Amino acid sequence: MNDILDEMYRDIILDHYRSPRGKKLIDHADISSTGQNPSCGDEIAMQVTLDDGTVKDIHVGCTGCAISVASGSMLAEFVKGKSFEEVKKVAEVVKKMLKGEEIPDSDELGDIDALKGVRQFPVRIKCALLAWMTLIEGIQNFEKQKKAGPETVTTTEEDEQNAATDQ
Amino acid sequence: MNDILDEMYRDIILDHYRSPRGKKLIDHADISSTGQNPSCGDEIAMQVTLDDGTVKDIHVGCTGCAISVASGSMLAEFVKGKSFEEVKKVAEVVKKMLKGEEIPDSDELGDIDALKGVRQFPVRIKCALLAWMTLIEGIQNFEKQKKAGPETVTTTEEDEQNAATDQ
Amino acid sequence: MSMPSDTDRKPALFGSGDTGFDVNRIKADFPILRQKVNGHRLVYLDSAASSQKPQAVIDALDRYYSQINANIHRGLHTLSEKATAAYENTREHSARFIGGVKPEEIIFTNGATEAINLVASSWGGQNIGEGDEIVITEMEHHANLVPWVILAQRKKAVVKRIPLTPDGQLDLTDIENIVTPRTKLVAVGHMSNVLGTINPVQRLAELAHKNGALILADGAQAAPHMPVDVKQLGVDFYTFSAHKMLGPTGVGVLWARQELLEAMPPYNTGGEMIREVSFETVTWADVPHKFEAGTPNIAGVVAFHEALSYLEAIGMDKIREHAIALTGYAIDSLLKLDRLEIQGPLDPTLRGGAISFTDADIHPHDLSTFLDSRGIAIRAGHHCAQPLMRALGKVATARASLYVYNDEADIDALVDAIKQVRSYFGV
Amino acid sequence: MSMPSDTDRKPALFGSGDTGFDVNRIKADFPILRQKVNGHRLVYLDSAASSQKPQAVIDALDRYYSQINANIHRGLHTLSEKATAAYENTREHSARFIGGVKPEEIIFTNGATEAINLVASSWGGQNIGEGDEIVITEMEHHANLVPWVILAQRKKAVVKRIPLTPDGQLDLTDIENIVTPRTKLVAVGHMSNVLGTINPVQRLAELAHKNGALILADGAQAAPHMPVDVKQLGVDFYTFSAHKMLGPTGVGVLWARQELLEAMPPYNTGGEMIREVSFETVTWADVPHKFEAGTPNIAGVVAFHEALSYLEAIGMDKIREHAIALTGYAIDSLLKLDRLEIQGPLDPTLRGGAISFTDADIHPHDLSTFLDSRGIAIRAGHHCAQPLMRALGKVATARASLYVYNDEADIDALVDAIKQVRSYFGV
Ligand SMILES: Cc1ncc(COP(=O)(O)O)c(C=O)c1O
Ligand SMILES: Cc1ncc(COP(=O)(O)O)c(C=O)c1O
Ligand code: FES
Ligand code: FES
Repeated sequence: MNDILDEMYRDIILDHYRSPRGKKLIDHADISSTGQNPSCGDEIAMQVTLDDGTVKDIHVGCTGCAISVASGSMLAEFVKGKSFEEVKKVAEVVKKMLKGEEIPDSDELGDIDALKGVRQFPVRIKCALLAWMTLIEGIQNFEKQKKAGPETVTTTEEDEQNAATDQ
Repeated sequence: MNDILDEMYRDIILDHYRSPRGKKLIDHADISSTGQNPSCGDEIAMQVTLDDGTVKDIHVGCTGCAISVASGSMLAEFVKGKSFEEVKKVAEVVKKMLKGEEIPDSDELGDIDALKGVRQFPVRIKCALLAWMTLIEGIQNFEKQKKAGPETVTTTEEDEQNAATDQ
Repeated sequence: MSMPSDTDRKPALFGSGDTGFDVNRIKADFPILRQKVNGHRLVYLDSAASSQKPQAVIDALDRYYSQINANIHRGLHTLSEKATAAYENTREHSARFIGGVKPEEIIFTNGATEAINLVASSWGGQNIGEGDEIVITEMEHHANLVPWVILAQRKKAVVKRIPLTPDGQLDLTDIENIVTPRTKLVAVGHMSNVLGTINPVQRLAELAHKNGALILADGAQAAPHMPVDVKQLGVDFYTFSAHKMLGPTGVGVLWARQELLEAMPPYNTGGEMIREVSFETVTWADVPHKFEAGTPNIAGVVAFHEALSYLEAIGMDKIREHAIALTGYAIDSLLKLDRLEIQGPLDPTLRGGAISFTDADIHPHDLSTFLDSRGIAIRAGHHCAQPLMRALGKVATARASLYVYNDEADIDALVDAIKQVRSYFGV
Repeated sequence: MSMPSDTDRKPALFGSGDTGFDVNRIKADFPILRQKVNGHRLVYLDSAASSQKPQAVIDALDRYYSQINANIHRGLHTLSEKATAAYENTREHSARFIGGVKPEEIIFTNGATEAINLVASSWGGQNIGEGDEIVITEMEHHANLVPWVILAQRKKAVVKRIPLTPDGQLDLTDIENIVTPRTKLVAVGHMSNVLGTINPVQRLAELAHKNGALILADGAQAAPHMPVDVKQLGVDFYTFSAHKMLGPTGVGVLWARQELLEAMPPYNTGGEMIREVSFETVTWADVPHKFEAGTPNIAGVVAFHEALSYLEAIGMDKIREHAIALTGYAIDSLLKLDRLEIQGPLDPTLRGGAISFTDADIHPHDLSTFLDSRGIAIRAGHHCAQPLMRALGKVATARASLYVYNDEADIDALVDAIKQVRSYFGV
């Protein structure tokens, strides 16, 4: 009877929601990024420390719904030790997955694959994307800045996220 | 089958339409007044000569539909020899008749009574009123002017007519 | 040229001589309520967003398109005259519905939002200048907020706000310093779509007028749920939407005093609203036509008449009584739940049936998704009232909103489901 | 969350494997055509004012209100999601219908009139300045005339017009002196509602762009009657109304290029079109939502999808062929009558099926009243084109306008009745 509901709120999702990874604050941040889901106003903030071009540690603080919290938690778990390229690639995969597009091979996604059920709930897709888009924006700003010169940039608007789901 | 149609285009109406009274131009005008039916753009122009407070002669030039032409013709026939008060009274009666209100006694109306059928055709009520409202406006302007001083006023808008039928 | 029949169908609640408020009979008039959603009986608690429609309204649309449809006003053929008569009939009906105003004072728009925009652009454009003050409240819907903020920006005017008491009513302590001779307009929601609060419009109208200002009341939530008499309220502008009161989507009403309407420039321009046009100049038609450019939502307006008839057949007084009783029951039931907080006044006589609440543990969006899986439709979010949310210190609330077809069983279903939600999420 | 079914009802003309244009089968899909008017079969020749609706569209409204109805976009419950999906589905369909543009470029308004007003106020407010020139034509409908005249007054800009040839086409002899580098916008009807003329929009678009101007085409009459590809036309704005193309009243479409829409300020403001609001500042949502403040005509938009499907099932090419054939037949038949004059081009390949004519002896309003008594619905008047009437030297014309459900029998009925009219009036 509640197949669709259980499809979205899978056990893996609820587990991440109840005990979100990446909760621990970190004292130094190479990247800081905040994002807001414009459709509900919920917010996420993250700090990332880097180690030779890969993510060393991450803190994710999310005040949103179960999906956004779970997605942020999965992100925290996943990205540690990954390069920017790997992070960007998986963010693209998450986006595609949520749009209902064919995705290449979901084995390496691990828990993240459980976000699939969200695509049945169009208004919640932004929830699942929030963390990913915020991190990508943080990375992109970091990269721009590295070219331009040092100074931390924080962002608040998720235009790409809008573009991805606002149709 | 065409009862309603024949109710509006009665023989009396069609007779006035085919041979409108008051067609003859007059060379001197105490009152000149023009009116336009805003719902169709048709126009009427009239000149009136007076004789001791009563209408002596009238010219009515109407470029409208059968109803407006017939109504103008009936007006031309009716008003000769009438005082301003009599003219205003019958104009009020015509207005009431076309709104479908009870009217006191229609005997003295003569041909004008035939305009009754128009009330079944709401959009044509303004046609039947056009001549009457234009004359009344002419008389009112004449009266105002007599109080104020001499100079001919012509009018082009039929606000009272609008107010009467624009609901 | 007869009008579309409209008296041959009475709401079922009067079916067998009973004059009481029998919700089951009313429910039977709303076909959508017969359906199952996610395997459950649909419990529709989102009427503040948009109400459901009785069969009489649905049939009126069908009848209009199957028997009458034509463009209005300038037609000289039977269908066009019938359509015009039916359209104008709703104008007269709307005028009666809000207390017996002149039909010419009723302007049809495509919604309450457009009605307020019309006033802001047309009246505001002409009457608001630099330094003038527009007073709104902290609980306004964006529809009665954004147009004024934008107008103020454009005119270098100032938007002032009446703050709230802790229980979500207007805090009028300092009102004499808010509404002052600098005030040009007070724009206030008659009933809040978030808090349910019924605002003291009459008192604010007196205060506005004492200061030489005008007052607009946004009746989008009040007109569906309580008797409204705009003259008694003493307002200058009143606006509402058909779709929230059993009528079709795409129909709104602006009422304003005739002198105001006559002095205001048109909003949209085009066909059916002019007297004369050249390439250089335009003269306008009389009100109400001056404000209804182009082909309006004829079918929607025509069918709205049936919605008004349906509401009147129940009786707006009875509708208000039902709202008070059911809102009281809902608030009592919800407050029995642990860790649940209701925004807005708790006394049902001070408010309508839009009940916002937050659960300490469950995000409103998760709650509403869960409830939906049980067939229960509520809304979650900022309810187009971001400044109010900020004042409440919430990002979002859940909102259950009631109407004539809701009963205690619907509330019980809501409360039961909320009881289950914590165990579902395991928090 | 499935969409409302829309493929299970094909227009009857395809009922039995026949792919020809069978008007009798089409007629059968339009319930209103079954009725008698004044004792006669209804001959509806007023589609340029508003078209009739096929059963599929009427059913779609019923289905929407009986099974789906809820407010859109912010809902988290099943009905709201279904309503949103159905609403957005029509956006996509509209985008396909005019040549495959981006769905985000489709803005729903309450009619073509509002669509043009939106452009005049939003784009025009931002881009038209003192001395700038707006070029329109002598044949424009007031909807594509008054907003520009008013904008020009407000901005001290100039409205210039393209004159007409004696047979009612645009006279482009002097066009290089009319569209010049001072031109900021060309606003032209794609097809005239009085003359039927199809204007050379593509050529004007090239000319406008060559001069650095933009071009808006008013497609209110063209979109219902011929294939339209806005990219091929090369226009910047395109507007039309659902009610003239088998759809419900209260729905209009503005298409514009995304860059333009993104740069334009909103028109109406309120709910559902903001990103963030405080009492001082507002940031807008992305297009198309920025332009759709408040609750739109959801049911109307949803049902419009069925109208588009119906037109496509016939085929817009076939509809155009039918129009050419039937317009040719009508013009030939009317010209056989004495003392009758047709306005506009006589070659049916140059025009649509709105046929204006005048009888030397009978006033158009008397004519239309008489025809109505025979069940024949035509329109008489200035057709919201007063400047054109002045150019034609007429106060009013009679207009018979054709659509997919009209056939030669309808034309024959018209011509027969006109033959009787003189003897009825005894002139
Ligand atoms: C208080 C209030 N005002 C205005 C509106 C706007 O109404 P609409 O969206 O029908 O234009 C709403 C609708 O939610 C409302 O609740
Ligand atoms: C050419 C033209 N443009 C614009 C319009 C305005 O359309 P609407 O009244 O649906 O807004 C019409 C309708 O008559 C028209 O014929
Ligand atoms: S509802 Fe806000 S992030 Fe999910
Ligand atoms: S139609 Fe113009 S006066 Fe009758």
